[in-house]
Amino acid sequence: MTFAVEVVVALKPVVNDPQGLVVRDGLHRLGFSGVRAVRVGKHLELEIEGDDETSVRALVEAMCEQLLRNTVIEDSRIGSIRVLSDTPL
Amino acid sequence: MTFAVEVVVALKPVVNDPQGLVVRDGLHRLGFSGVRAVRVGKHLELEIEGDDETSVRALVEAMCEQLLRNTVIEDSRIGSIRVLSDTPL
Amino acid sequence: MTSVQLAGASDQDLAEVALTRAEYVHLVESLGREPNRLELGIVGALWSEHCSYKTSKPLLGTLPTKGPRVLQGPGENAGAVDIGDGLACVFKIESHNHPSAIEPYQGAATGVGGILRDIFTMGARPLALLDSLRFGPLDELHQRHLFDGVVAGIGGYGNCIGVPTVGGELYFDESYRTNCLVNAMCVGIVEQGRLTRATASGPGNLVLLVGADTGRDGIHGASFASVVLDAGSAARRPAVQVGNPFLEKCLMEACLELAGDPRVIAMQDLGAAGLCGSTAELAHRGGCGIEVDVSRASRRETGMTPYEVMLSESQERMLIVAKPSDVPSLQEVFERWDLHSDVVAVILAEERFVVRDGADHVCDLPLDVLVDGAPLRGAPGSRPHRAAPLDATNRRRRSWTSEEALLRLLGSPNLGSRAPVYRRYDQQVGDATVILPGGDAALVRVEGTSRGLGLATDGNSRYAALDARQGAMIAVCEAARNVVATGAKPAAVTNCLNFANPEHAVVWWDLHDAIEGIGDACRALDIPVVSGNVSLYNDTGGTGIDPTVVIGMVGVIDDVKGRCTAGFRDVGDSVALIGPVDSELGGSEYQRIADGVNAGPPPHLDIDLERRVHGFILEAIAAGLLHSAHDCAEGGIAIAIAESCLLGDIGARVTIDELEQGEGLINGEAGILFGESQSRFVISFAREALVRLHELAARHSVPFRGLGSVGGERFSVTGCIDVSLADVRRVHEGALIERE
Amino acid sequence: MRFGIAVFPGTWSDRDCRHAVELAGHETVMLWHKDRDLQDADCVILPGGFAYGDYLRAGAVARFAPLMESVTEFANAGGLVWGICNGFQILCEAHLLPGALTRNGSLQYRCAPTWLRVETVDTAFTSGCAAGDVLEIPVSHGEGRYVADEATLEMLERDQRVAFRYVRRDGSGVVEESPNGSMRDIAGIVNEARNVLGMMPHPERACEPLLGSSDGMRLFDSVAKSISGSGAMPVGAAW
Ligand SMILES: Nc1ncnc2c1ncn2[C@@H]1O[C@H](COP(=O)(O)OP(=O)(O)O)[C@@H](O)[C@H]1O
Ligand SMILES: [Mg+2]
Repeated sequence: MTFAVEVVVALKPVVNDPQGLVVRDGLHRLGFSGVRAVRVGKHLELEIEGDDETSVRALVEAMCEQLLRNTVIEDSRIGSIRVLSDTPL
Repeated sequence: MTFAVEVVVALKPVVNDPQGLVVRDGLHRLGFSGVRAVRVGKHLELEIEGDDETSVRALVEAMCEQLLRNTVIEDSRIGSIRVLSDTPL
Repeated sequence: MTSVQLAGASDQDLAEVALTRAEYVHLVESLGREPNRLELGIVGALWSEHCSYKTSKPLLGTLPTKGPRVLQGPGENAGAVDIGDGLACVFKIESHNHPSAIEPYQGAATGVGGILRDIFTMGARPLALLDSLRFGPLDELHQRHLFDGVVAGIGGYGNCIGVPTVGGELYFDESYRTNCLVNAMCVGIVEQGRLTRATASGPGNLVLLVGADTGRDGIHGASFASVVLDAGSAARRPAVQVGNPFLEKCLMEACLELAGDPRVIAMQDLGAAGLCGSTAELAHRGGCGIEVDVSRASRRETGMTPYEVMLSESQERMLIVAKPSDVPSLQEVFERWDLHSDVVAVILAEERFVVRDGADHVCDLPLDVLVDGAPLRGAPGSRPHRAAPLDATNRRRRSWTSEEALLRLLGSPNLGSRAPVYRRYDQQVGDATVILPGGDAALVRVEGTSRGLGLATDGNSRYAALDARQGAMIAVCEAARNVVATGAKPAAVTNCLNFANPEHAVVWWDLHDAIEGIGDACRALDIPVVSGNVSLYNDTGGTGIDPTVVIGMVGVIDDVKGRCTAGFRDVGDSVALIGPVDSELGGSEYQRIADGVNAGPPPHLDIDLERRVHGFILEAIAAGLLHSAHDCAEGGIAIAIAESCLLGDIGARVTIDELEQGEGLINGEAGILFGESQSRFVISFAREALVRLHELAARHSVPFRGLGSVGGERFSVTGCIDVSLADVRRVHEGALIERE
Repeated sequence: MRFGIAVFPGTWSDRDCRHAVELAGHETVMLWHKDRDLQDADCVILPGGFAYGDYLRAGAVARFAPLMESVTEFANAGGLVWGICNGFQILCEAHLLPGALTRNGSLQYRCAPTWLRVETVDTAFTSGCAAGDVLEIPVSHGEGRYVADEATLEMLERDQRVAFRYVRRDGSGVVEESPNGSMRDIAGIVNEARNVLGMMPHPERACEPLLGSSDGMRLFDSVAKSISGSGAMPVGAAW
């Protein structure tokens, strides 16, 4: 089966996020004064072959540790996992 | 009240995504051969003052159109909206 | 003092702040009391090797730092020399090895950010950056990861802030497998009248903290860089700093606007040990004291302790000392650049270092104890006996033809084209880069004058591994040679000393010898040392790096139009070798790839001949006699000629028969073609110039030997090499490219 | 003749552009992003750099600077606006030019000489060139891959709004040697009224033989000629 898996990779809370600061200030300049803080991270959408959700989740967790996140400054979490098709693409 | 709002910004499907290809090939090299495709987008986490979810959602939608996405090549969608605190930070 | 006193610090306490028991005892004696926790942490940071130079200071004192051009020697954020037209050239090199080993991109990026601040803190507009990088073997996945990350990080910061990276150097060697080296050099220009110092004065004057908010970045960074990386390094990872080149660009423009402004009494960047290190240095240089109120510093995070605020190494921050009456108008300048600033400290009359958290006094230390009080460290043991250098002859593992050897060398990571690196760097912003990377030194013109600066970094550690003193001397000479090849006369140097754990006698004595070597070479060539940096404890898991002396050289050419480049130019030009002929292979790249060893004495160096050769080349270029000049470095004559062909995109036909007539050429053809004898240049010139060049060579008494001529699309050495330039180029350009 | 040069926080080609314009013998005035006054500039240059760090997207935040309001009015009134590198990115973000500039195909920053074939001389910026001329002008960017939908690309081609294309030194197609993977090797385009040019390469870096090329000067000269020719003051006069 083919699964669509969402992964969010974000800077650890203690880590400085220059992008977030600029976006926040940009939004303030546009008049969105209620914006307190912005953090900018990555959103990955993966299409993977697998047998079931559990095994796919395990696979993606391994991918996060090995490649998708920079373990030094980033955390990652798996979002939705959806079945795309029952037959390989 | 303060809300935490997730926004996902991703390249439109028609726009090709070299970063996604590199990540996919990287995963293949690591032996994750079941990976069919990868798309890399942005994940923003905003902290916003607002009265209720509806008004906050409307605000963030406006932010997406004006700044957070490039309407020519990117789509955006609002993810979870959580209440952080009932009093301003 | 409301803060807790320590009833004697535990070993655990001391380990946390990287102080030895002996240092702690010395501290208590000098204070006449126990420090409290905050004081202990502050002392730990400022007494770290990184900030206190407790090991290297006694040795650095022997370096020649004076000269007619010197406006500012070691002791300030950077050195400065007079380059004429009332201008000063401000420059320094600095290491960011440990952070880059933990996170290559951010480590390298913040290294660039740090050295840039050292330059514009002095009021100088950064004109150019150079780097000096060392990694383990490139065919290993992790090394490739470090290499890519570091190169991306240097470009990421320099490109964004708009300062060109015009040169540098790069080596791969087993010795760096667990300790990569990332050194960055910055060169700036300022009108001498606007040269700004980091020397506080005037009790009652206020200190502005400008730029980034303070967060929990790099807490312990200073002591971190002063201890050996170990398994626990991973645990200290939250210390990793993320740079913000955009913020630094704004900070730089604002500071440059204020350079030489009478309202600015002193400017000091925040580097090692953050607010703590910078405020202490600032006051100590001025012979006054300082009182910091941590509650006034804007935070990026909530709940930070005074300790965290004082030691935070958040990037892109600057201190400005000014009269209270001038503060508001200065803050306006920063606001124009959307920069936030807080008054965080006041200058005191007595030399005390006081920290308050609002009304609460949390630290009160004598400044001299804090800044100068660290017990200096001498030799950890007597000079270890070094086995006489291995004889490098007759250990040939491979028997390649000279042609095979040429192509293998050109295609090796240490000799291959650097284009895959420097094309990721903006080399041109500023409209000043007259000679781009790829040849010898870069040449950058000085706006508003006809002058140019020749810039190079060099430091072959294979030689230093065999003989630290000789290696250091050669590093100075090679850097000078690269600058001379452009027609610029060496003016001054900066240096970065990268060594392993100096608590081992071998390492300490190598450091000692290397500094001697730098001093001797600089005295002989009459080039003062005006700045530098020391990085010790590059010693993960007991495997230390080879002694790595990186020399940053700045030379001056009065008219850039008279410059010379390294590529052959015209068909029919003659090619000649300036300098000695030998066949020594000790420490050579040929030996590395052919024999798989680093053995024998390093190349012989006749420093007086070196000096004469520089004289000859500079005069020949000034007289317009040369069409190209390229120094012979790694890979020897053969590689030098091949490079001149590639750079000029034209072939050459040479013969070495004349060279082979020499005495005792033990390594024969290979030694002559690929040996790395010093003090040599390959030059090309129009036939008509031959006579005058002969006279000139005789006058400077430097050896001059005809080699052949320029032309065609092949590189050939009679009887041993005949390859098409296209093949040479393909191999050379592929050397750093990842093979799938 | 007066060139206005925009300065955003993070702009770094401003000084190079001033240098080039002054070399060409014209007046320059720096235009601060917080101001609205274009100070009677005959041509406004949006120079290269990383305005606001180019965080989020190159040019995304700069587009909202007060100065850009005046620049937009000026452009709509027919004033000459020249976006170079970051300036091109800003013009696309501001919808003064179609399409977008995305991360280089190589995912790497690229600073290198490139060769541009002049595709149209029917603009104030290229009128001094001949169609097919090949100019040597360096690039220096990480996000220069021009993308647009088919319809837009077709329109650009049909209306001859592609100003420059990356080619080999000899004028032939670059194919895999493209510095950034732009669609149809597009290096620069103009708006429908042909008074707004966006280009990724840096002509201001190619105005002196000493720096390797002076082909960029031909563009500055073209602008100067067409302005003095049309005595374009009226447009500026509106301000
Ligand atoms: N190897 C060296 N040779 C000469 N001067 C040095 C050397 N190492 C450090 N210095 C000088 O000591 C001072 C402190 O160095 P450093 O701590 O690296 O400066 P910073 O605090 O700006 O990072 C500087 O003036 C520097 O030039
Ligand atoms: Mg400093």
